[in-house]
Amino acid sequence: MSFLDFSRITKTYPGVKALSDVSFGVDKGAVHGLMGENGAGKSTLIKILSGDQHADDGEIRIDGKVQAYASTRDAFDNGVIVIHQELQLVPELTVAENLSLGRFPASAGIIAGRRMLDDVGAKLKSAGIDIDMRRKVKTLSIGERQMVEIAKAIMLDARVIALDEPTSSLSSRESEILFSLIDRLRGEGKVIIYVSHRLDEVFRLCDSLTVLRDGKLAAHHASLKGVTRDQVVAEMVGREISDIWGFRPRKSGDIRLKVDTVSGAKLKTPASFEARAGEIVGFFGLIGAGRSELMRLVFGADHRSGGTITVDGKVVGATDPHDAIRAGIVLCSEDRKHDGIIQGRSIEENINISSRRHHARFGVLNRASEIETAETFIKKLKVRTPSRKQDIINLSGGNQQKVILGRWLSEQGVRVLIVDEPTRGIDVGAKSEIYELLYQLAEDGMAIIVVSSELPEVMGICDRILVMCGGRISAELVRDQFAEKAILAAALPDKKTPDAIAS
Amino acid sequence: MTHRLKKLLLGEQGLVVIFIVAFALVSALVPNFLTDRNMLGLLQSVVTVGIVACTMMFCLAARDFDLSVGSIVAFAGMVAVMASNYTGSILLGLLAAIACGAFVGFINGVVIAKFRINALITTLATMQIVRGLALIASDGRAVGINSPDFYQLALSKLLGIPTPIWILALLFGIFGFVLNRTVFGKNTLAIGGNPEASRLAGVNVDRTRIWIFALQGVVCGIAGILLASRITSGQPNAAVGLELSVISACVLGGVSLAGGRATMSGVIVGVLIMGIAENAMNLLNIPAFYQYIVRGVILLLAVLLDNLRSSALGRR
Amino acid sequence: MTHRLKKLLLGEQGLVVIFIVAFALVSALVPNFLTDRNMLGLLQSVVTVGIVACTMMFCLAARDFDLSVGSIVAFAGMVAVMASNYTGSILLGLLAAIACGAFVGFINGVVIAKFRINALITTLATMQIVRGLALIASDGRAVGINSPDFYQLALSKLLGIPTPIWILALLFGIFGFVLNRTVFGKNTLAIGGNPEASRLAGVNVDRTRIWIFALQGVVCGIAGILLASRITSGQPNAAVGLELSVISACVLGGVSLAGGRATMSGVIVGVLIMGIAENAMNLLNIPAFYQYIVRGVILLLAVLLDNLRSSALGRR
Amino acid sequence: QDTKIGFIVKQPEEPWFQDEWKFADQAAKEKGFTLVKIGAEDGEKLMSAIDNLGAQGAQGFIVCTPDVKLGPGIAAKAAANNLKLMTVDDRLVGADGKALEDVPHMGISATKIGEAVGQAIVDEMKARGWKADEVGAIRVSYDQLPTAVDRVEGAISVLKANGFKAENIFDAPQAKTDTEAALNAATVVLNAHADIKKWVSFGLNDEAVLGAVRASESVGIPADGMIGVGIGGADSAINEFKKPTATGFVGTVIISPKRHGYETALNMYDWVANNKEPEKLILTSGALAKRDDYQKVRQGLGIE
Ligand SMILES: Nc1ncnc2c1ncn2[C@@H]1O[C@H](COP(=O)(O)OP(=O)(O)OP(=O)(O)O)[C@@H](O)[C@H]1O
Ligand SMILES: Nc1ncnc2c1ncn2[C@@H]1O[C@H](COP(=O)(O)OP(=O)(O)OP(=O)(O)O)[C@@H](O)[C@H]1O
Ligand SMILES: [Mg+2]
Ligand SMILES: [Mg+2]
Repeated sequence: MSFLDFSRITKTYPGVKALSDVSFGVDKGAVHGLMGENGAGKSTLIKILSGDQHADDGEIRIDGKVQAYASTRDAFDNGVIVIHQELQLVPELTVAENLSLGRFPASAGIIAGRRMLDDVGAKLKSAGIDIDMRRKVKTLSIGERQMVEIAKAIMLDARVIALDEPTSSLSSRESEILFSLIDRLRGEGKVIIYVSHRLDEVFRLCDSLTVLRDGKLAAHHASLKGVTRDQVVAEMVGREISDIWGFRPRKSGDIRLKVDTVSGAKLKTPASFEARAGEIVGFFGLIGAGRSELMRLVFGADHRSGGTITVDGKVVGATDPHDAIRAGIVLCSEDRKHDGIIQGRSIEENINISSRRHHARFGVLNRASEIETAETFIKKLKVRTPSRKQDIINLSGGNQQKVILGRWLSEQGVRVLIVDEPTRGIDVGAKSEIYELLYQLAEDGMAIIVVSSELPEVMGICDRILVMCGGRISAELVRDQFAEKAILAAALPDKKTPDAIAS
Repeated sequence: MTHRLKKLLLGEQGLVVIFIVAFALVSALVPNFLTDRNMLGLLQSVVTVGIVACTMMFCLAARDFDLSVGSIVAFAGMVAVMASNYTGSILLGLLAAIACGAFVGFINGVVIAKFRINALITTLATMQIVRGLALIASDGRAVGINSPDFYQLALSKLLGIPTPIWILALLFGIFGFVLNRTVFGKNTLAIGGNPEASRLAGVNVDRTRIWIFALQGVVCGIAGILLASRITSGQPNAAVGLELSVISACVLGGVSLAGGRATMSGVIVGVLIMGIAENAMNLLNIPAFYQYIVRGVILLLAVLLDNLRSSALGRR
Repeated sequence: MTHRLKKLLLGEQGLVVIFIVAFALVSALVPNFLTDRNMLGLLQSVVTVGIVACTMMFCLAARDFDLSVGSIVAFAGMVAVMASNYTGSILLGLLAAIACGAFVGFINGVVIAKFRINALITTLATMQIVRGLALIASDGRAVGINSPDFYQLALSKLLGIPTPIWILALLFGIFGFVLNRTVFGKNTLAIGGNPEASRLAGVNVDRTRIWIFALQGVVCGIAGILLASRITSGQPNAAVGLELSVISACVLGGVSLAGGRATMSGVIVGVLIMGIAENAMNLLNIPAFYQYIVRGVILLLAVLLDNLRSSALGRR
Repeated sequence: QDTKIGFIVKQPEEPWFQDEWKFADQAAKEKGFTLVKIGAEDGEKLMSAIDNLGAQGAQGFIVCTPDVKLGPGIAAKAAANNLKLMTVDDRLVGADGKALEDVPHMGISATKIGEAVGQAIVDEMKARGWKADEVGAIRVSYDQLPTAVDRVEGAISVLKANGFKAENIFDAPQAKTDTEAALNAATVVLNAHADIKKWVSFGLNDEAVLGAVRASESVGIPADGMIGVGIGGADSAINEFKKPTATGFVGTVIISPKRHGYETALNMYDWVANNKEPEKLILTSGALAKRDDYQKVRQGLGIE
């Protein structure tokens, strides 16, 4: 018997069998990978481990003892810490308060503020996380928030730590911090469950691996020796994927989008770039490089304090996203929880929200075409759901991301498609299909901008890469100049050797 | 059999089913309840609340709040009467009332959407200002209607059913359609679900919110006209506290104050539950002070039942 | 110089600075405003709203809502008087009143937190039920106080300042401390800011919410006692509509209805702005109907100013 | 020093109090003193209002209190602020429930008005030849307000004395004091007793009775099947008399805001300025006004 044992775990949601009869074990001092397609049941398993959800059947044992948690609190008290896929932070509280929430150092109910800061400061320092702990979380970027979330793992002395896609919005530099943290925890004899869609990471970090498919155990590798990536992909997706990027050269046409010395409150240095019809332009940079800020300015999501934007030679006076959309610019934002999904509404509505104006007559919906659009994209993007009427909040993280992508892919008259971290949390199988869709759109003459923190991704699918650093565009490379070192060098603010960071 | 029943109860329309059962119970237990006359009286008594609830549903669904409805209803009623008296034309009076309602609603909307002032405070302010205007315009007194034709708005009947009830039914129909089958309705729900995401999805959030408040104003204007016709005068003190009744009817009908969730059938049920409670209490001759308690308990029971239903749904 | 001024205005305490400027203006322009007597009168007039606002702040900060405060204040006042009269001991009367307040608040909390019933509906229901109880207990009439000592609660002075004002100041201090420096306060803000995250972080959300409502009940009990002492009787109709004044004072003071944001200084300013507006209007002898309009405009101006301030802050 | 007198009323929006204020203003103009008008809907506002008057340097005030039990509190507050005190409409009582005899008062007893209403209804029934046991009575009630209870109970006592049976008197509790609420409540009563064809109604004020009359119209009871008698005689009642055809709203007991407003203000002025203490108790009376004589009645009361 292993230190941590899942046995016969089964969980059903209305219309969905999320997990059925899943059993496996993990040893002390091991990092155990958990992989599977979107909606395979990974997060559900983690939530059951954390006491947030309750299994319909089966049990979890730690050190031979059956664990039965009434709440997440019980789980902590039993030494189980979970970093959830969706960020769980309180925006109005500071970093230190967020990290102490639920266990403030206090006497007689009065918080010992000094002690809290000392504790948190020490922990952050030892983990190598460099964030001002007095800042309110609402002022942090997504990436920084993710680091705060990760810091929760070390705040308590845990026996079992589960991380659900912790790197999905981290760039390689921050990921490295996480990896060394995990190595340290492994050395301390903790059990670590690591959920990710990034094969590289899993092979670099994990000692053993479990693959879930459709809620069932598809494979269990007690050791990764001799296991190949293709094998794991096949176990996950049920088929071989030869080349995930599937890049094919295209001819690019005239200049579609021209961004000229655009600046805003959060992007002081004016930025200029252009994108041609049929071209896929990548934006790479580290967290806080300002890529998302720049794209939000182009889309009119934030107030632009200077500069002009032209689409096909016509100046776009976009001050609001709906103007930009009418001018043919769309942006699929990086923060899917805050800026993407519309909670409480169905998948169908989430897909159609923008494109429905093309089908409606005098403001009255065209139901038939809405249903068709929804069904088409659910199928195309392989959204795992019992029905298009399902509330989007009930979908797995990756499936939510697919629905949001579907929203923008279904929009008509798009000339410039900007996708910010488009494949965040999306499984390998679906990734290659999304890339294929992007190629098709580009071939149809769209200009596509891909913002990504995953270097292989930008290198794999883009015709040209712009690197940002410290709020300015620091380098531009065309496809035959692509080289990891050069790109990373341009992305790094200080002139450290890029080898130390390359993955 | 039990399976189908369960499905029905736990489905979308479960609230309606519960309501029908409760209605049957009241009919059986309360003497004189299920008579034609009482039914018409009951429906007439919910006309004001029902009409205003149509648009309050939109307002709440978009995560907004409107406290000014009672004042607008009173003000519009005053305007209808005074303008009719002044111009000698009832039609002009009605138009003036609706225009005034729309104007106040529009101002609410602009202040809330454009200046980003909290909806509670804004509408609390317009609630006071508009009530003040109504009082000033009439010097605090009821204004009589010159032309008896004005009464006919409320008294006239079609197929034996008074006009106000038809209007209420019509508005229920229209706004039910608008909510579910139009871009406006869907945008409203989306804004309530996640305002920022809706904005980034190209919804013109400000314009939609302004429209919602303006529509609310129009609908309050209609309610004010019918009320004035019904009480045959414009009264500056009418409809005090209406906002709370309307909001509770909506929430009772499953509209979420956190936005993004609303159904017309739910709101209709909410409005009717409140009306039936009042009606049955009076039929049963429950003393005034005890009515407070009964009213409170019914409110609680109604939501509790619905909660039990939907948590059973979750656990199914 | 201008830089420091800007920093002050745009800082955390900007609302307070605006308030001080407004206060100076009113003092200069309104005759008899800045006299000792009037200041004391002004402070006494905000005692009820101010006391209840202390806990309403917590309630709103935790994304909840409490409409039952007015009824609880009236009920607690009745209980204080009736129990004092019955037992002959003022102390027992006071304890009974606070216990009743706490009990009602506790019930509110349990229903809302455990049965997951919407706070608006729950407190609307208890608002009615408790008001009904107060009316039934007294047969709708005010109950006089037997022992004149009871009046002393409100009439007695310390250093020339009436006791109720001291109590108000004390509660402001206590709850300001509780909000910022205790686990309870931080948990409240966390629950309002992100309930899901708080739950997952192991905060006992249900228990915290129940505590908030129970505390609200206790505080309403205190307010009810002081009110009864001030008006020298227990009145079942007292404090009608208090909830709206309290909630507006809080919102005016920057408490977010969406939860997660509250400061004690803001709430104090909100309470005082409302009190000063009423006071100055009466001093200026503004006619009753125009008072409505002025009240509305002041509300709007106050939030508008604060919004301008914070949007300037955003663009800084 | 200028003379400054306060006039505090419990429901500033009500036409009745507006009129009192209007006539008090008239006195202020004639005598050249300042009148400060403040509305105070509940005990707390009232106490603040008195403080406020003290702060402004007023010498005395007249009050129509939201609750008569506030008596000792008001008296104490007035003394603390060194203000002379008079009451109007409602007389203050002490903790023991007895009237505070020391405070000068002008008013009319709620029960007396109610009895006048009852008498008017009985007279009209006689004129129409109705028999007591074929008639239903709608008691539009608002029991939260003690004055309202006293008024309707006054009317009921007269009805009963004239052969009305208790079981023919039906309660229509209004949730609020506006016409719509009365209308909804009365509709229920009418529909529950569809067999009764002749109705009388009475309530707290004109608005309440108007609601009952409107209800009778909406269920198809003709004007000669309804006798409604209101209290107050403000515009909502007068509008009814101005209608081209007679309605079931037969009459209203007008109480004179002129005496209550003008005279009290004058008396207070004399007290403050000339140290002439007013009479301790002045009771006024109501006058029944009907469709054909309301103008005359109003003139008689000095309000036209
Ligand atoms: N609350 C819920 N209600 C209904 N269905 C749910 C709910 N939560 C999860 N599901 C469903 O359960 C299945 C498993 O979801 P889960 O979140 O565990 O997937 P996952 O493996 O983490 O996927 P991803 O890689 O996209 O994060 C999905 O089909 C999802 O739609
Ligand atoms: N609301 C905010 N208030 C203050 N600073 C912010 C805010 N949001 C972001 N920033 C800061 O602005 C900088 C740019 O962030 P941005 O999100 O644009 O970076 P990015 O290049 O998109 O990187 P990533 O998305 O990977 O974090 C960061 O340093 C971030 O801390
Ligand atoms: Mg997941
Ligand atoms: Mg980014």
